[in-house]
Amino acid sequence: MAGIFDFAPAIVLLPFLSFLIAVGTALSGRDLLPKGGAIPGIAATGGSLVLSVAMAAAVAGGEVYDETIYAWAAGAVPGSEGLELTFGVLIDPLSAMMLVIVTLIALLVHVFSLGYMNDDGQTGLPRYYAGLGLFTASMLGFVVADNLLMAFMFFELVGLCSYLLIGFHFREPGPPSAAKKAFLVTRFGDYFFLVGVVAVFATFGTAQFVGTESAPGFPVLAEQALHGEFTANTFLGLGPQAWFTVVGLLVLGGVIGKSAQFPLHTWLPDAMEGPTPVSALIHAATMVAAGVYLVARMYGFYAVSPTALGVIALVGGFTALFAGTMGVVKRELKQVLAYSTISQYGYMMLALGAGGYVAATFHLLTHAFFKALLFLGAGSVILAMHHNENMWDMGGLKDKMPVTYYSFLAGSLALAGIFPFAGFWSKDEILFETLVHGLGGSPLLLLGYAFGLLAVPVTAFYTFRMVYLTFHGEPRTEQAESPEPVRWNVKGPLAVLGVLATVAGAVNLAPVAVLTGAHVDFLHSWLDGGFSALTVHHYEEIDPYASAYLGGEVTTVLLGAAVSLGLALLGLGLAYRLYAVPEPVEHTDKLGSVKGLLYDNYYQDEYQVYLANRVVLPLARAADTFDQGVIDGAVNAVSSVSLFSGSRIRRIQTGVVSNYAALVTLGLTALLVVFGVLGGWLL
Amino acid sequence: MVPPQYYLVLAAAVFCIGVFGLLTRKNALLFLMSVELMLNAANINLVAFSYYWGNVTGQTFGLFTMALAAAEVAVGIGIILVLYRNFKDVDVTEAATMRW
Amino acid sequence: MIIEALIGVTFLAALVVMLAPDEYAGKLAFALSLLPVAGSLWMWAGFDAGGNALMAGSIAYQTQLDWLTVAGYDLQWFVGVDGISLPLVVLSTVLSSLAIVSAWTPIDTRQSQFYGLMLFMEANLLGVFTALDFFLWFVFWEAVLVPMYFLIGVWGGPRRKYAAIKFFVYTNIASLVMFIGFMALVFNLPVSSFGLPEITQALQAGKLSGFVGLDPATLKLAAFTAMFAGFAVKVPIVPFHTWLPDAHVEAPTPVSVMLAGVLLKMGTYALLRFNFTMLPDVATRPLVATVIAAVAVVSVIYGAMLALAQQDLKRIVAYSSVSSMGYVILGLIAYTGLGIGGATFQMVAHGLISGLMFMAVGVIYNVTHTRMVGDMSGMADRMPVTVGILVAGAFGYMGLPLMAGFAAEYFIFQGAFASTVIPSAPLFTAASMFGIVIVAGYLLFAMQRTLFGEFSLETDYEVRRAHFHDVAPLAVLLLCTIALGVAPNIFFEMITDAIEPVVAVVGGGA
Amino acid sequence: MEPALLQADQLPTWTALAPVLALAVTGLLLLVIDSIDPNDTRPTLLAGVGTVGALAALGLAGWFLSAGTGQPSTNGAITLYGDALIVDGMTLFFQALFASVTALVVVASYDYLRGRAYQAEFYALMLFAATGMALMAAANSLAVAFVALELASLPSYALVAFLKRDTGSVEAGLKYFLIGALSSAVFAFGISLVYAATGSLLLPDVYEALAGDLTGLTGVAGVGILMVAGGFAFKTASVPFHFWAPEAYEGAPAPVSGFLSSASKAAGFAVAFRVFVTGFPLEAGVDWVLLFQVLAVVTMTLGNFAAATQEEVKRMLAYSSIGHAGYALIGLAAFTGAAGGDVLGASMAHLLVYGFMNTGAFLFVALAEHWGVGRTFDDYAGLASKAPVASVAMSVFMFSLAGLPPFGGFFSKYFLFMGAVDAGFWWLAAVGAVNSALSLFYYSRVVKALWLDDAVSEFELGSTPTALYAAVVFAALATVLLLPGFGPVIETAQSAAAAIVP
Repeated sequence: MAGIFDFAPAIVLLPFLSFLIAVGTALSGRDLLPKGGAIPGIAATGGSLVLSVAMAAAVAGGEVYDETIYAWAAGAVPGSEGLELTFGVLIDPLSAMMLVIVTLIALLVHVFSLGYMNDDGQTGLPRYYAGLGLFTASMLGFVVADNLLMAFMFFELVGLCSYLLIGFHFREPGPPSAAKKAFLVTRFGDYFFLVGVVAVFATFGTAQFVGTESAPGFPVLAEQALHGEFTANTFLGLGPQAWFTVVGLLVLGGVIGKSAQFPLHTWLPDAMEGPTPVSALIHAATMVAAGVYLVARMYGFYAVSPTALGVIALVGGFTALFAGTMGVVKRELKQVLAYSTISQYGYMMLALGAGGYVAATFHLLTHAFFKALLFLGAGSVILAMHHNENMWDMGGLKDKMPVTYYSFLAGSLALAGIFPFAGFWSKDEILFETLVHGLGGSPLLLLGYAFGLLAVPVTAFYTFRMVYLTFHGEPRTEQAESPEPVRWNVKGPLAVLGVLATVAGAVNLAPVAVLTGAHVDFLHSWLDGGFSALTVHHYEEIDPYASAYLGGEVTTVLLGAAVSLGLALLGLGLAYRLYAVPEPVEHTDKLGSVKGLLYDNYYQDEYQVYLANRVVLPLARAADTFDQGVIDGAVNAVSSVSLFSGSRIRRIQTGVVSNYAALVTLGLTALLVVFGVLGGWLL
Repeated sequence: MVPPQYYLVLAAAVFCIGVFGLLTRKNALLFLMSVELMLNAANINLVAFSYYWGNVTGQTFGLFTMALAAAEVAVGIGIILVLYRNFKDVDVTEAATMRW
Repeated sequence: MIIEALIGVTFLAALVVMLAPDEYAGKLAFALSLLPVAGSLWMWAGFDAGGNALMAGSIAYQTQLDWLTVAGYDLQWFVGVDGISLPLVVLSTVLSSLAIVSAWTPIDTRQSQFYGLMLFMEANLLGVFTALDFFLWFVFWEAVLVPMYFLIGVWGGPRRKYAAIKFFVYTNIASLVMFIGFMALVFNLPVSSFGLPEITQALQAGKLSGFVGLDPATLKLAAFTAMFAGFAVKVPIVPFHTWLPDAHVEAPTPVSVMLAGVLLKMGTYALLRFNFTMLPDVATRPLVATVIAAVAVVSVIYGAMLALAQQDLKRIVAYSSVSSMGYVILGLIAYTGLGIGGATFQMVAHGLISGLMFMAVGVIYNVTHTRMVGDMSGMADRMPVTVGILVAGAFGYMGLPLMAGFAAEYFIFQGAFASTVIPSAPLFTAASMFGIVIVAGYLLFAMQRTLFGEFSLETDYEVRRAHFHDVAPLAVLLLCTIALGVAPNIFFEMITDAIEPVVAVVGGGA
Repeated sequence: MEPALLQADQLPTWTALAPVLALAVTGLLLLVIDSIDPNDTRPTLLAGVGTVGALAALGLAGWFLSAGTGQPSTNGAITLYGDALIVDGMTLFFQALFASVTALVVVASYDYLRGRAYQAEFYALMLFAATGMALMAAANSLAVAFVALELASLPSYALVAFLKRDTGSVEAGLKYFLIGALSSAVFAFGISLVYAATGSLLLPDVYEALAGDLTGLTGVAGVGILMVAGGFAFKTASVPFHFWAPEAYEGAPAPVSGFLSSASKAAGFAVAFRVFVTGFPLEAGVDWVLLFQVLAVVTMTLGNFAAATQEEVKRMLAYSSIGHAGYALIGLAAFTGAAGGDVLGASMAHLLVYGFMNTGAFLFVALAEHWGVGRTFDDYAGLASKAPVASVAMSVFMFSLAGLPPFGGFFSKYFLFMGAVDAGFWWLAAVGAVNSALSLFYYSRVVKALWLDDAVSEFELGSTPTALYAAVVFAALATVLLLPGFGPVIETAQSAAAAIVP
């Protein structure tokens, strides 16, 4: 298995190297590198992209790769079985695809940063590029991880990088706070994840995703355990099925945190405080994607647990709708995008929970392109607007920045799920899978389907509300009147992504395949390759779902597509009615009491802040009072009592010698009496 | 012959008188005398039981005790003298500058 | 003889520095402190012993000389290291050296005495970690208190005298309790010396006889309790922890570094050596194990909650040390290779990271003269490098992967989760793991308020950049932390090698 | 040739008393020197002679100890004068202790007495008291014990009241004397009762008689034993006969306080150990182990608690001295017959270390008095910056008294506690532990004052008293070196103690 795969670690190490270079530059305090360290980053991500593509090519050739490359703390306990705590690289269709996405987006973000950061005269650039480099490296490490522990470690590193980058503008009050919140909320999720990792090791003795024939990975072991072919250590008196569900849900905690699913989604809108290219990276390819990717990565484990799948589906579906409604009323460009991200990842979760492994992966792919595109486009607008993000201050930018406009429009159409843009295909497949599996005897999924379906018009509405407010109509401020021109390094990435957002749907034209019988569902076949335990058909075998159709399969396909497209157009049309006018006004008042609810994000932040400030902090203060008062008080009381009794005892020494004589006599008499009685010669 | 218990009782009585004097007198000299009484109580025992046991150990030791008592008085008088010089009194309760 | 040379040279260095003029004392002390560093590294390089020193494993660099005989027992000069003690020896020498450098800026009076006492303390610490005879060990153990008392009492903050005396008396009474417990064991064993290996092996051979009406099992329980209580103060375990924040807050930076970095480890080291190695049958009783695990969890969570309530940066780190030490206790009671191994690893890891945190806070204090969270903000603007390292250290403290703290905590969690000794081990483990969320909470809040935002400072000091010699030790510690996190096997392999017999006695798993 | 030199068949047996004689002769010699020309004080000569005499006694005792005189390695204990005196390991051990303390105090007094009258008398009294103590250690009969005790006490009274124009000194002397007289009367009466019950004053005979049938005299013997214990309690400053101690130590000249609290106390223990172990069997009327347990607990607790809240350093040391008497009493309180030699030896070793550290501490107080520094803790504030060497020494004494390493007091205290646990009296050790922690508190107050506190007012210390300094430093050195060199001490003490256990 030599060859191209031997270079796999380099994919991770190249961006890491660029991180080291940038850190060195930052430490030197001088301007050692041109472009503030961007060049090494671009070179590194470019290199990684090339390697990733080569990997993908090799995978396309039917090769896969799973090797342990570093024993972190392996075989440390002689005399017992020991746990292999290792780092390894797993290259299979899923990870190869993800590698390409991440490296591509990272490269584009690096290039875009030249325009967004360098040309804008920002300071602290080496720090910025160091963060980007480490962010990319961490995410790539996570993608290629071949076991859950390694995945967790890089997952956490991703969290660190998000902290560093969101808080990049540390001199302002907002970013550090947002960075803290992002890390803290995702850390809360990661807590469950870490318990899950520990539990997986304790249960199976391994955390490999794939493993070998003789020592398979834990998803396979879980499957075997349920068939009685393997004895897993279960805990707390639970049977294998229940225990696996518990473990699966624990790991899911990390996913919910990182992928910003309800109820741990609150950090993501705040994270918009970071520089816009960073938002693009976070939303499209790295941090948020990590959660969903993790579920896909260990899908075999979830597939054996209907309960876990159900939870995933409902959380996803609910989040999709829930986040979408909040996006409807936002005034800032990036805020709308933030809620759209949460919503879109909700779709992916819904798909995963509903047995739509391919659909979820597909949406992950298309979303990466169009969301990166939208953020970079938003970045371009923000740059042009001198960092004013309020859409109500924009308008009419269409003619002044056409490249941005058209690429942004392509992204928006994809996001809204309008045929034939990429988002249409992937979203449609998700809804289709959910529907047929729901009809096939899992009524709970129908609820998820309903959520997903309702979210479609909402998505289309807020997307085009954003487009119309930003680009159409008349300029509403002076800044919008004469926007700052942007250069090639902004337009280039936009163009690339614009194309991708338009055509990426072609990689998996599942409806077309159903309708025509042609094998145009390329992604499906792609994901059906590689390790046998990680293939689509294997997942379909073990997941608890069956399919049923309304009428026939073709009817269902057409009906589903028609309904979702119709709803999307409905939302688009409403947006057009309300906002595609020369002087649009806010229509939020029509929402009545719901308005406040939406503005305040359903009070999600409030209750979490309430928990932190009104419950946890007072509890901590109470603990402190208790500690100082009771525990330390007891310690000090011991000493005070001792000293007090000391000061009493010394009063015996009256200074009068007659008293001494009396006390001596008394003492002696007392001794005589006591010991006389004890000795039996007195009384 | 007088049974030895009687001597014990006598000695104890003398000893207790000495102790009583010690506890009730403030005058240093009377204090000293009380102590002498107590020592003599010991001497009574020693001499009596020397006779009872038929050896001279007790009597000899009695002599030692008397000699030491004398020496003690000598030192004691000396200290009482400087006491008088410093406190203008031989009241032992006067010398109570140090306490607690 | 290398250990004798190590301890002797350090004592000698202490004396020399004590007599040196104040101006040169710091530099001289640092130069001399490199000798034990070199020595300990040399020991490490040549180390090839396996097994546990107390349990018939081979002992590296051993010397055993009769010193005196008391009550028919031989008291020996008996030193040596195994996989448990060697990492701590290395930690002590390295951290001492760095702490001395970190003292150059803040210590501006009676320097020669200060550095002399630091070296004196180091020598005794080395003794604690190498002694294999009870009394020899106890001499060093208690002798550490004396320099510490002065270091806090003379060079400390406003309430230094109170803190010093509290530390002094509290830990001393704990030692006495422990002493009585241990002696009750020794006197009922057919041993002829205070050599810890001999005592351990006799205990495990079941040779303990009854004592003052107690049968051997009860006696063991009583001795275990006394020793545990004694060491618990040193560690410190809730509720015996209240001396620690006071001591930390008042102590000058380098002393805090030593206190958190090495002195606390004496307690956990002793717990491992005495309670958990000598009396595993007591520790593994379900009730005892439950109580200890519960105490560990309480230490973790309660300590973290207390840290959350603090405004003084040093106090935050101090309470978080209580929290971190709780993990060590959990790892120890797990009685698995990863649990106890992780606990030992955590001793080293926490030594490095807490040292780093205290030093970094100290560097900031040097220029701001305040440590209160509300008194400053935006320090990152003025001291970018220091703050950068502080942030890195803080993430290390939060258990960021690829730093030593994560490795240690992960080993502990993994070891404790599947422990057969702790009843309902997963619940205890999961509960203690919640500490990683709270630690992130208080560190992130504190950092946000002090390091970031617009620069402002309540005190009237001109903020200048830190000296190179202020920052260099931080960088060294950070690099060590990362190295141990990326490659924990640097120490972990030899630790687990020495742990294995302990675990084997109980029959625990990995 | 050396080991065999002092065997009983090669030297006349009376030479075994050489340490006692050396002290006695020196005392007389001092009087002779003084009588040659009473008006010329000649401090150097007097102190020199005293020191030489004490050192000679020390040397002889040490030599005998190492040569094995009176010890099992030769022919066992040497008894003299109708068995009234005995010379064995324990005798020599304590004599070495007394001689060392005497030497220290004599050297220190050279500066302390500068310019005062009656120097010759001072030194002579001190040496006579030392002679009495040395004799106490050699007592094998209750008569000798009583006489020797008085020989030690009478000069002590005079020494305490030596500063006859100082009310404190006089008051101290008076209290010491009065309680001493009372105690000696109790002691004498107790001896007479023991004699009444047993018909002998020789300890072995008493032992035998008490172990046999007492035919109705059990009560007499019991009261006698308790009263004898009272006599020793006075000498060792144990509760309830301790009342004299705080005032006597506080009021006496500091070197005398040191002398009394170390040597005199040790002498009380020397004779108490021998009398109780070899004279009174455990089952004779009084359970004296229990008695000493009660005394030990009460004494250490009272001493330490009262010391904790003192304002004056010297008085704190006085109370702490009571506390240490409580520790040393563990030697008897944890005595369990055959194996009791270990704890007894630990107690002896503790007294030896205590001799150095406690004397040293009082000599530091003497130094402070010499400089005219006040008496309270506050007055000592910041002294370290002016007299660092002496302050280091004082810190050594304090930590050693508190039982911290690396000082001699560490081993001696812990071996005592260990002995208590060994004997099964773990609670005794526990009480000791509580007290020990408390003692750390008040001892460290001195250290705190010296090093941590800033001087309240500026003042000059004046001259450096060389001899006093030398004595303090020497005591500190001995205290430090007694940790690594504790082996010979504890081994000698324990084998000596084991030898007297019947």
